[in-house]
Amino acid sequence: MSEHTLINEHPDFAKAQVIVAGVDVGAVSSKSVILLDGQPCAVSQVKTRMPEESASRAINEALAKTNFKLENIHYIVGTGCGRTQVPFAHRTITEIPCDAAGAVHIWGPSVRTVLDIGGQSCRVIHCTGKGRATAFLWNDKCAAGIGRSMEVFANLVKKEVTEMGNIALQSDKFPKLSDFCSVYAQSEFFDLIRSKASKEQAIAAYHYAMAKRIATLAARSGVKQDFVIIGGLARNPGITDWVEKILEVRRLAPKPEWDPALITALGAALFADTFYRRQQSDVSKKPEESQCA
Amino acid sequence: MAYDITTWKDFKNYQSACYRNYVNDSEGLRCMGSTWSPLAPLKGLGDDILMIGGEPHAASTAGTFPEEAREDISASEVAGIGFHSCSYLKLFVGEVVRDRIGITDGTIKQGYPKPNLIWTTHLCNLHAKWYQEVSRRLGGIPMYAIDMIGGGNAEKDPKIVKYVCDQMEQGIQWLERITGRDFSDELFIKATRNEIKVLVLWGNICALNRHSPAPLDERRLIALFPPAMVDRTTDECVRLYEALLKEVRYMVETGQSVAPNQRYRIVYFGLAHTYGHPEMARILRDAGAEIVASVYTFGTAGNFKGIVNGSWTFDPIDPAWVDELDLSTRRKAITELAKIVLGWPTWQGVRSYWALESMAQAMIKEYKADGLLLAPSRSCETDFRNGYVGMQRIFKSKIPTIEYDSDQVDVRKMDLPGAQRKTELFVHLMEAHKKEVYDK
Amino acid sequence: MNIGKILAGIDAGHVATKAVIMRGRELLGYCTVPTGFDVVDAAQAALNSALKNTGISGNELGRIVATGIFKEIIKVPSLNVTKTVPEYVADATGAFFLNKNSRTVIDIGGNIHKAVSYDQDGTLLDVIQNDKCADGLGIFYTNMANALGLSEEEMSELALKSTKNLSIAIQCSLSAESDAIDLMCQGADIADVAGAVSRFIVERVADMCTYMPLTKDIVVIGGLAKSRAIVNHLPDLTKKEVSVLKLPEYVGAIGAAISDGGEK
Amino acid sequence: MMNNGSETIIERFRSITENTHEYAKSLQGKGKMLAGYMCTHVPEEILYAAGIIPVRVLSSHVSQAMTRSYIHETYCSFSHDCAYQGLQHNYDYLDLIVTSSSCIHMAEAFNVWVRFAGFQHKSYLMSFPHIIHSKPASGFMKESFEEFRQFIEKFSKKTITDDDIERAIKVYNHTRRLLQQLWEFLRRDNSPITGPEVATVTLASQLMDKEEYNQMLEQLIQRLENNPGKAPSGVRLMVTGGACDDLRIFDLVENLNYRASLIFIDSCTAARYFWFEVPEDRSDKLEAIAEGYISRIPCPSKDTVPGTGEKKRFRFIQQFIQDFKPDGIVFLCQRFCSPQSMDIVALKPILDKLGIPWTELELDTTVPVTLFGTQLEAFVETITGVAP
Repeated sequence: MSEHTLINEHPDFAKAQVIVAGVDVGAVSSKSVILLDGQPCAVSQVKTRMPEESASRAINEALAKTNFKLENIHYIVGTGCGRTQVPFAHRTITEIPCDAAGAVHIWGPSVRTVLDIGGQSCRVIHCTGKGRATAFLWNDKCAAGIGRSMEVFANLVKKEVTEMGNIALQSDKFPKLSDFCSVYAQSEFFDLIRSKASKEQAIAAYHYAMAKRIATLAARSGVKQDFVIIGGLARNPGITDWVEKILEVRRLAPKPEWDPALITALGAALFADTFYRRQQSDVSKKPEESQCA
Repeated sequence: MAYDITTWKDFKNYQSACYRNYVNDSEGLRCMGSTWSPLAPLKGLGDDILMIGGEPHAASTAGTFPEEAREDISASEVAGIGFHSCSYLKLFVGEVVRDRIGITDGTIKQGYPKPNLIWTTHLCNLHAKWYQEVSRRLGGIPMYAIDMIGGGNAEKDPKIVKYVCDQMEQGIQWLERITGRDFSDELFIKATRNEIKVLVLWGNICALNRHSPAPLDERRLIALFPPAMVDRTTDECVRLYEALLKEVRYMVETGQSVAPNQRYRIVYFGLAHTYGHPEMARILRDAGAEIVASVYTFGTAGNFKGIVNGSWTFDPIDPAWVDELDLSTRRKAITELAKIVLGWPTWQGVRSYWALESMAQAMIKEYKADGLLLAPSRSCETDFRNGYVGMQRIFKSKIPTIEYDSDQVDVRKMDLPGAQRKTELFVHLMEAHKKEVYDK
Repeated sequence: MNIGKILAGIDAGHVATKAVIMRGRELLGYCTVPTGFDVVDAAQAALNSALKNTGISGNELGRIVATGIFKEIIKVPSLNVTKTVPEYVADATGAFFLNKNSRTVIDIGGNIHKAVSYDQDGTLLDVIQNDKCADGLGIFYTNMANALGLSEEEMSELALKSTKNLSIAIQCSLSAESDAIDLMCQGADIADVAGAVSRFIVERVADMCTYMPLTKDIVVIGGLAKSRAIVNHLPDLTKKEVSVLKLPEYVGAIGAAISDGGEK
Repeated sequence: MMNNGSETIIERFRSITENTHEYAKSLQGKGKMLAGYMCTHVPEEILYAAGIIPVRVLSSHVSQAMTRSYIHETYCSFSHDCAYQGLQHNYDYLDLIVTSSSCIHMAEAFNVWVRFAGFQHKSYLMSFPHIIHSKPASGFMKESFEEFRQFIEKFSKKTITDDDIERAIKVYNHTRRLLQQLWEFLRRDNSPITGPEVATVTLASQLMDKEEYNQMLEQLIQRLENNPGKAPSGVRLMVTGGACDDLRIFDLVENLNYRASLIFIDSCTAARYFWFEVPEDRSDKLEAIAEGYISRIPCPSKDTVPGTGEKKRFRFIQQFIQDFKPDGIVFLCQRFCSPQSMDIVALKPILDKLGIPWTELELDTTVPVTLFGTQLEAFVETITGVAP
């Protein structure tokens, strides 16, 4: 991943006014983003095991790329399904506002719809140009775990996820698998092998099915432009291309310097930044301001 | 040597003509609603009634345009219909959402022809809600749904018959109000007699499958019952089925069948899941196994004696009985119509497992079945899903029985790999069972 | 049967391809390889490595019998598979061969699970197979082990240490997975999550079994039979003693191998 | 903490909802006959008139696969769970099990009890119209109630006089009025009782002997009236959807990271159960009961006005929105409950017009605390509009 390209090589945290971090403990991977006065200075991404331990691993890995320590960070916001298990977080915000904030920060105020395809959940967020989430749609139970199911599938066909994604693009004529549920799709995939379909076809078929399921959710909540795709699966061209084709909507081009899986963590960091500054000004004004949104 | 039904083209044409008229006819009263409704009342409004049903239309669309069907279903999911809702409904609503309609003659028309009214029924949790949704999407089409309460021995329960009659009576007044037309009892009574006649005739045709070899197989039954579903109120429809009955009788006399190779006779409980069934049928046919009785094709457009002193029978009703029926007044006609419609086997099973079991027992016995094939339809709210799981439990020890997941028209919910595995196993079990029987 | 004859059985399953080499009743060699996409290669590889340990060369092989979901695909000249048998027949034959007292075999595989009952001669009586929602239990098990960062063995051992009965949704492996993740995010103990995962699988299998009378002795085979957690839970729900056959994942292949040559 | 015993009464109610079997058996100990019912369309008054205590069969929230080979996969978890309890013989103490032909899912749970759990000879299935807003329907209901009455008379070996029924009607109406009073508290911005507590008390009403219940509820309401009330409600959430007897979910709403309150629940385990009255002092008691049950908030599976196809339930919901002023609506829909999801489709545009945001939670046996918590918090965040 190109996650180092964005990092300012010599972060001078001593001079920094505001050091904040966002930690996104997802079902499959945990990510963290550290901001120095609003500038990204270190990011990390680790596999999620047990949430609490993964959160620590994530932040430590990011800190390892800096010359400062956890206690130097002024404010940390935890997000993701494991957010309540982040012991060092000052506050938690759910994925939804973080997705919106992060996406708008990176792609600019024209973003109206964010599609986040993670390991466990898949969600569509509508937002304002200021990065405020106005509405969202969470995947229904049958569409859960698409991200992870892609990994499982990759193991079954003994391929790398991204490599697989590229193979998926090599065929546009293929039998349709059940785009209703990944368990069904998986069983029907085995049936493709049995009917001696080509590897390219079978892989394309599976990707199409998953993309179709995701696209149905997105379309259900209505896709307003500009449209962006984030989350781990945004790295899989086999998925993103089909989602765009099915929705008949082009997404804004991905930013090479930003791994789409980190956007939620970035959003959390942006929240941390705001909360810390607000806290400072509140302290200077009246103390004991409640932290209620 | 497999026999070819000579009249089958006429059936196809009749069905297509009905849909074509609904889609293309410029004047005339467009009526939408479940064909599981008493249709004759609509005919009381005049001889320019154009009808489009729910299930048969959805089913035949799925049969004619598999890809369209997929798109329709996904369109209604995008439109917000629940992922687990009835797939007939989804396909039907999907066409409305996409504002296009495909019919059995292979044509697809842009611009969904708006109905003037919806005349339908309610029985499962969803049936009327399906049309509520269509009505809403088309800007509020007036709709009247008749509660077909159902339940085991409905047509012989005076309380239920009265209830349905009263609803029909009110419904007729509603029809007059909503269309501003006068209701002609003469037309209504004529249509009623036809409707009852067709249902009885189909029952007689099905009953001939008790013979060995069974003259018809499930595939032909599915191909031959649409006219009775689409519009069974016309003289032409009666003629069709009288001719068919004659032909099938001849087949029996000469010992012919559309599928002569019948080593195993199968009783089938499940909908005509348009996608999966042909695949299964192929496996079965290769093994010389044929579905000779099916509650869906028999019971959706056919009437039988039903519950006679406590247990079910698929004995046919003598067609002559229909001609002697006293339909001299509106109420009398309504009553006979209510009884016949309530008497449909497919409805008796809804909400009354014992009737469903009794039916299965009767079919297995009367049609000398070697195996029981259960295919619960994943998204169906009626007995086509719920009864069967328990039935496998009950019949497994008595007769080779398998159950596989299917769906009315939603390819994605059909368990094709599993169904194939299980069908192969089914044949294996039936063979083993036969051996056992011979040993004893 | 001909004692000298060297038989081979290949069980080309959804997830793993198993091969065995036998002389008469004696198991000479066996090997498993992941099936992946190239089913034939997998079968070939499994067979070769199975042979390797035996010192027997391919052309000494009598006949090769295939079973498993891909049995038809591996009927290629290069492999000269001479016969195929249905999975449930192979299971019954193998289980009965390895344990003459057994009357029911429960096979928990990678993608599907089934139960087969047979009489004192090993003649097939009844078979029940899982429904679509219960597909992929084996795959799910492996998947969850990875998710928890454990080997399947470790997860099984942890599951046995579980003290709390946490419940996860039972509909399918998908909903089970989301619930397991949810438990982790609530800070549940990893052992209890592992316990919930294996209990889920046992629930599904045991439920399927209620369709037919489980006649004793009951043996468990298939990849998941290697999980002690699962095998230990099974009697709680089936209310019947079960035992695991040695090398449970090979029973199908063994059944195939010996189902050749006259007797069923 | 200032409570004048209201907390203790609520605790008592809660413990009854948590120990339904113990409570029911204690009633039996007092020589009462018990009839379980699986659908709220069963006219409890008729049972009560015969001196039989109707207790609602509720789920046990046990995640199990056992019922998958009795009821189809794609049936709601509530019906699976109720069927499971039959198969586990948790309810063997019931003298009778009754249901009305309504929701097919629950009917199937009933069938499992009758076919496989040994209730063949102590069960009654009452046919109940599936379209309730029509004249013929009320006539049919009356006849069907009459048959039920005769069955109960045979069953309980005592004749049920009109006076018996009138008495039962009055007791039940009293319960309904009290419950409405209780729910009225939730209209306030600083209600002395929380939504989850109200849900608990309401659920208890479906399990208890109404006379005992009424006394307890009267006490509670008295005490609440003198209560100063709790903190401001914050974000006010209204729940609409299917049967949900899992109080953990309602507690979840009030244990978010943010101040949010549950201020209304339209479901057959909550408002839909009691939000109506049976006309009193009518000459024809059964007709009165029919009229009462027709005037309820309809169950989505029965809600079609003949002639227009209108959904009456939507009128109620809009009324409740006016009265209780929610900031957001949570669709709490049983997974696989098609009628509910069909209603949601039609309800969303109405809410959008009213400018009320909504979100959906998919109910299953287990409560995914994190997932629901996340969705609810995210919902509150979108309502309050947090942004960096």
